[in-house]
Amino acid sequence: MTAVPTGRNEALYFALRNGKLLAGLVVLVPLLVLAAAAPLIAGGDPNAYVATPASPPSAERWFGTTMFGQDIFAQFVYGLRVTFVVGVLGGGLAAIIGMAIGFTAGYRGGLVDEVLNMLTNIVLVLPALAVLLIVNAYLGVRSVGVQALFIGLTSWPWAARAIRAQTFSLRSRDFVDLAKLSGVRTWKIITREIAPNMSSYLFMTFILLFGGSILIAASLDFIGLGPSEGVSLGLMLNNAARWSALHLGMWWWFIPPGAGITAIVGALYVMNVGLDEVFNPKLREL
Amino acid sequence: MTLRVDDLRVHYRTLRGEVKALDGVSFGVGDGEILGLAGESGCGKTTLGKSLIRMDGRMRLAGGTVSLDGAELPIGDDRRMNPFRFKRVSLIPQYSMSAMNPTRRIGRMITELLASRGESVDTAELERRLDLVELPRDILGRYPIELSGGMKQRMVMVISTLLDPSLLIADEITSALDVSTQKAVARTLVEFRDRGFVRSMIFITHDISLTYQIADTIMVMYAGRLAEKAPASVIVSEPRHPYTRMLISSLPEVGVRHAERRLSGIPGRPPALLDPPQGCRFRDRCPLAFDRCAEDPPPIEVAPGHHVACWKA
Amino acid sequence: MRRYFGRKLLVYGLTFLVAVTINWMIPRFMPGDPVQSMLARANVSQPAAVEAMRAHYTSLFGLDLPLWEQYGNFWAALFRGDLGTSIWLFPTPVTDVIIRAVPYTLALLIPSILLSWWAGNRFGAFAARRRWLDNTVLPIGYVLTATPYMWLAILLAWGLGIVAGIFPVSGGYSFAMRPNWSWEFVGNLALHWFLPFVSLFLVAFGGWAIGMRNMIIYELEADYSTYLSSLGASRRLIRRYAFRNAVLPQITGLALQLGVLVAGALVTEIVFSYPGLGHLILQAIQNQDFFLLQGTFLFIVVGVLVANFIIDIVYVLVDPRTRTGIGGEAA
Amino acid sequence: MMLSLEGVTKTYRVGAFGTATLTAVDDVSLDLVPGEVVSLIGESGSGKTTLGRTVLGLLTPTRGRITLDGAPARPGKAYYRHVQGVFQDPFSCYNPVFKADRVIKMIKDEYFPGVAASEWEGRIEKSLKDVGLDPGQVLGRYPHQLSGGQLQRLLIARALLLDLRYLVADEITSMLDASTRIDVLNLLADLKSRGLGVLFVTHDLSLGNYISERAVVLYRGQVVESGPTAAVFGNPLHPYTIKLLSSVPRLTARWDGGDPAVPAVEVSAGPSTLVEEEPGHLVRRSGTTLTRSVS
Repeated sequence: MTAVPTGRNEALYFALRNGKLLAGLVVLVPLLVLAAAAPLIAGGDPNAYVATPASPPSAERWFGTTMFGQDIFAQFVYGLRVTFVVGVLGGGLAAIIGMAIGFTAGYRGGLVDEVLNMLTNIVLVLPALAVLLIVNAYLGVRSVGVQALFIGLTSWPWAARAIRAQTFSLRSRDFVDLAKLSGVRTWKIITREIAPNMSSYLFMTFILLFGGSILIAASLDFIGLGPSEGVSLGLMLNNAARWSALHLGMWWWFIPPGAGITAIVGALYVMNVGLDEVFNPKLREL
Repeated sequence: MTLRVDDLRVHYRTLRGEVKALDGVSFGVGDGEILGLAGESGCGKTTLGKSLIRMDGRMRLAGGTVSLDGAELPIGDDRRMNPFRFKRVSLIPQYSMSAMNPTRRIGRMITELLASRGESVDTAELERRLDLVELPRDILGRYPIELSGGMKQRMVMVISTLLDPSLLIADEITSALDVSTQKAVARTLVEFRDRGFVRSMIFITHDISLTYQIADTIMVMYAGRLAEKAPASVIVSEPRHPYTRMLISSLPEVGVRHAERRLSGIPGRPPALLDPPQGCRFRDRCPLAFDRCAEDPPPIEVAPGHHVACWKA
Repeated sequence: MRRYFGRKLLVYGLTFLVAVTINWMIPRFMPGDPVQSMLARANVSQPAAVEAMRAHYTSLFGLDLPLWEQYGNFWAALFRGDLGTSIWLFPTPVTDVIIRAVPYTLALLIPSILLSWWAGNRFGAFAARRRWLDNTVLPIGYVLTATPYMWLAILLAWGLGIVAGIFPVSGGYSFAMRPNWSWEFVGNLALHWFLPFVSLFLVAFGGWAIGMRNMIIYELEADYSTYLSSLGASRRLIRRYAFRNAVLPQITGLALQLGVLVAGALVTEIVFSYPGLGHLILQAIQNQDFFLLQGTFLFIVVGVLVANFIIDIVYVLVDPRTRTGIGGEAA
Repeated sequence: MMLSLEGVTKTYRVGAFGTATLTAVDDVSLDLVPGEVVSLIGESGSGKTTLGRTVLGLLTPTRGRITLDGAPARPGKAYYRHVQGVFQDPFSCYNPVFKADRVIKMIKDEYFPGVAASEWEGRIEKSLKDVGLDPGQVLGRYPHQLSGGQLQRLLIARALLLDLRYLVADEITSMLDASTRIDVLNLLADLKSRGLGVLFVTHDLSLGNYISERAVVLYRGQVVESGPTAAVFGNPLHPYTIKLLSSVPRLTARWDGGDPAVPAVEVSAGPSTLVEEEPGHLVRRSGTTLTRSVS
């Protein structure tokens, strides 16, 4: 039996030995590197017409070309970039809103809770994609940032609900009372006493929101309501479908973008389970 | 002798190694006897109770034998143990408040539970027992959420003893109760024994005063081992083990005032059981400790029925 | 219980109000004169259609009317069932267009949701605590839930449709056929229905299986399970109880997932050119048919709300705790 | 400096839309003076914990008032400088993700930001010594590495860093083992002799009896009996107190020696008042009869 460190190192110790977490990272990190290095790998404009149209993957064009002669690999790596950005911004914004509402409702309780809970429930039952369809169709979305903004504004409710429930149970713990007896102010109690206790939970919430944002963005792009500029994995699928890649048998056009999304989101989900095991001693396998 | 436990060793698997929660415990429980199992947190009393009916996934039988009514209890083998459970050994758990399936009517749950053990419900007997613990008969048509805490507690007591087991294990069942309810529950247990619903009983609690009220014999455990076992009145009036003595003298009885008589506790903490020290485990905290305590003191019968594991006893 | 449903209905009512208000308000955020910019964006060739649009928008935005009156008019039109006239299929009313498409969407959604929920729960419960199954099912489940609906749809269409040639990949029925009640037509419908259904089913299935697996492990560790095991109850009985209790949060989960499932159905329909609401949305966007888009939006919202309410009712029927606890009849 | 409660009442709204009310604490008046332990005794549902939390300002009384030295008590640094609390579950009082001594650091940050580190260390050392803790054993450790008794002492040490006058001790020994809880009780008694006033909230009559000068018995939110501890325990007059005392398991007598004839505890729906039966010994009697039936 090897020695198990105590305290905070414990989490790291188990993280490094958690197969699910590591497997998720093994998939995610290379994609992240690829996305970060997109300009270096794929040159300037992913939409440039650079080669023979509709050619299958080759040593030169790894993922082949579109029927207009755009390099699919270049589109893919630039698309990954957009996907990560949408995930971080959309998921991040949703997490921030979810935390603000969840912490406030859970900690304050009473009427504040009632009102916020009502708001949460309303946004929760509103089908997010349908709302985004209307908003995007009318207002037009030019940039990834705006798309992420709208996604963030519609996808926070379940996070708020979950954080509220957690806060609610932590709020009645004695250490919160003790902080009050020490004269600590409310916001400081929330940020310094309650939030650290659920930091792993918050992180996992963010991961799920991150994955969710990517999926919603992909759907919007696919429908044709994505950012009008640039390239994204969803937009690649949209183009492939619109220009009948399916019927033309150009499988190299529609497989990479979908596989990219699945890999990112799947890796995030599996990491989430792994993290759960790392932070929750009950789930650790013996 | 209903129950015979010999040199029982049960370990907990943890990430840091095996915790020797029970490290060689031997004792017996006679016909019709209520054995009070007392000790402080971590002494192994709950582990002992669990071992006798169902070990959880982290527990491992490291040695020793248990026999009930002359037959060996296969406590280390979950599957082979199953036929004995409920019929021969039964349990009233600590968690009576949540022991019943929340989405089944109680009567139906009992029927299904018994059916899965190849038994059928003797409705007349069940109702008699409900009457005895003062539960309304229509409780069988209710869901657990409709019961008060005290009612759930009594209902679980009735369910657990429905098949008249030879041995009942009651694990800290009164610790969450108010004193008046606690008294009623404890008395009901005695009544169950008197009426033959259970033959003998192990009553596990951290409260020696409460054990003394209903137990025939009290066994005090310390750090995974037996410290002292004797008839209840003997434990209370003439304890021989220094731990028992110090424990009892640290209890403020009604009538004892700080201003008049300052009681004192036992300094120190029990040893960690991951790697327990050699010899007597109470040695570090014991005012009487001497060289010999570096050797394990075996439990010795100092008087009929009075076992003490101490060189000075 | 009355209070429980009262609250739910209040939330749903407010949600509907919010949805209608969004529908009314969003066009106002368009830069410039909404009527002009709307007309400018709509690439409509028929002059009649342009006139219809102008008339509708003018009444909608009623530039000279005070805001609250415009808002009132909007609601009044809604209650008359008037969602405007479709530009794409001019001069069919939007309501008619939608009603024609709804059966297709429901035919995809209802079976795929119910079957994936049922099968996913069964399978998740079966896999839990069986080591090798758990280790294979879980990763597959995660990959499935992470798959974008449209991508799985494309893959299925390509593999089973284009390459293998077993299933048609476009439309609700063959172009050569006219809708009638012959076996041949129904068979043709089913053939076209199958792939989009399977695609929806699979993605949702993964999610339910994982959810159930986690829930049932939790239930198997609950006190009542431990108590039953201590009394030697059969594994079957314990699993049955655990399953039943684990299903309850899955019902709530179904309500939470409705929006995602509907979104999945929309994009899947687009892939297969399946003539449901998703297809309408695509057409509406491509033809700048804003009335149709708004009408579809309202329909989806109402559908989701109704489904939520049905789930609420089912939940109360299934979980005795809601009946006793909320009814305040506890002894 | 006196801490006094006048007619403190706490009601909760329950049921649909708060139509029903639940009175957790009903018109309790009580004075705490320095150098005295008052035990507040009751079973679950008696309102003892609600009352304790109200005194600490963690709950606002629905009616009545709490004053410290004549000034109304308001939750805030000024009040908490003199009035502090220790709770039942020592493990719940510590934020599990931080080290245990954070409770002390919080006091420094909020009350003594200007005190030099070296001087502060000296104060910590002194206060730990006062509660019988070895600084080396508790500082820099995580809560789960300490015992329940150590954690409770550390909380008391934390309170002693302030200009502490009153301590609300809410069931502080009920999660501790018998062999260590008596030391925590003795510690309270020692602090009392140094002029601290303690409100000792407990369900355990023997503990209340052991350390307190005065005892207050609560039943369903109302004071049913109060007075000098010796009087309340030696000559209980209210049927509820009598029943409670007879239910306590003792090591000197077994229950089966037979119960004293315990009169049923009447759930007084009608008006009742506290009547002074002996000097300082108050007993709740229903308004109509003033008979001294039980003795």
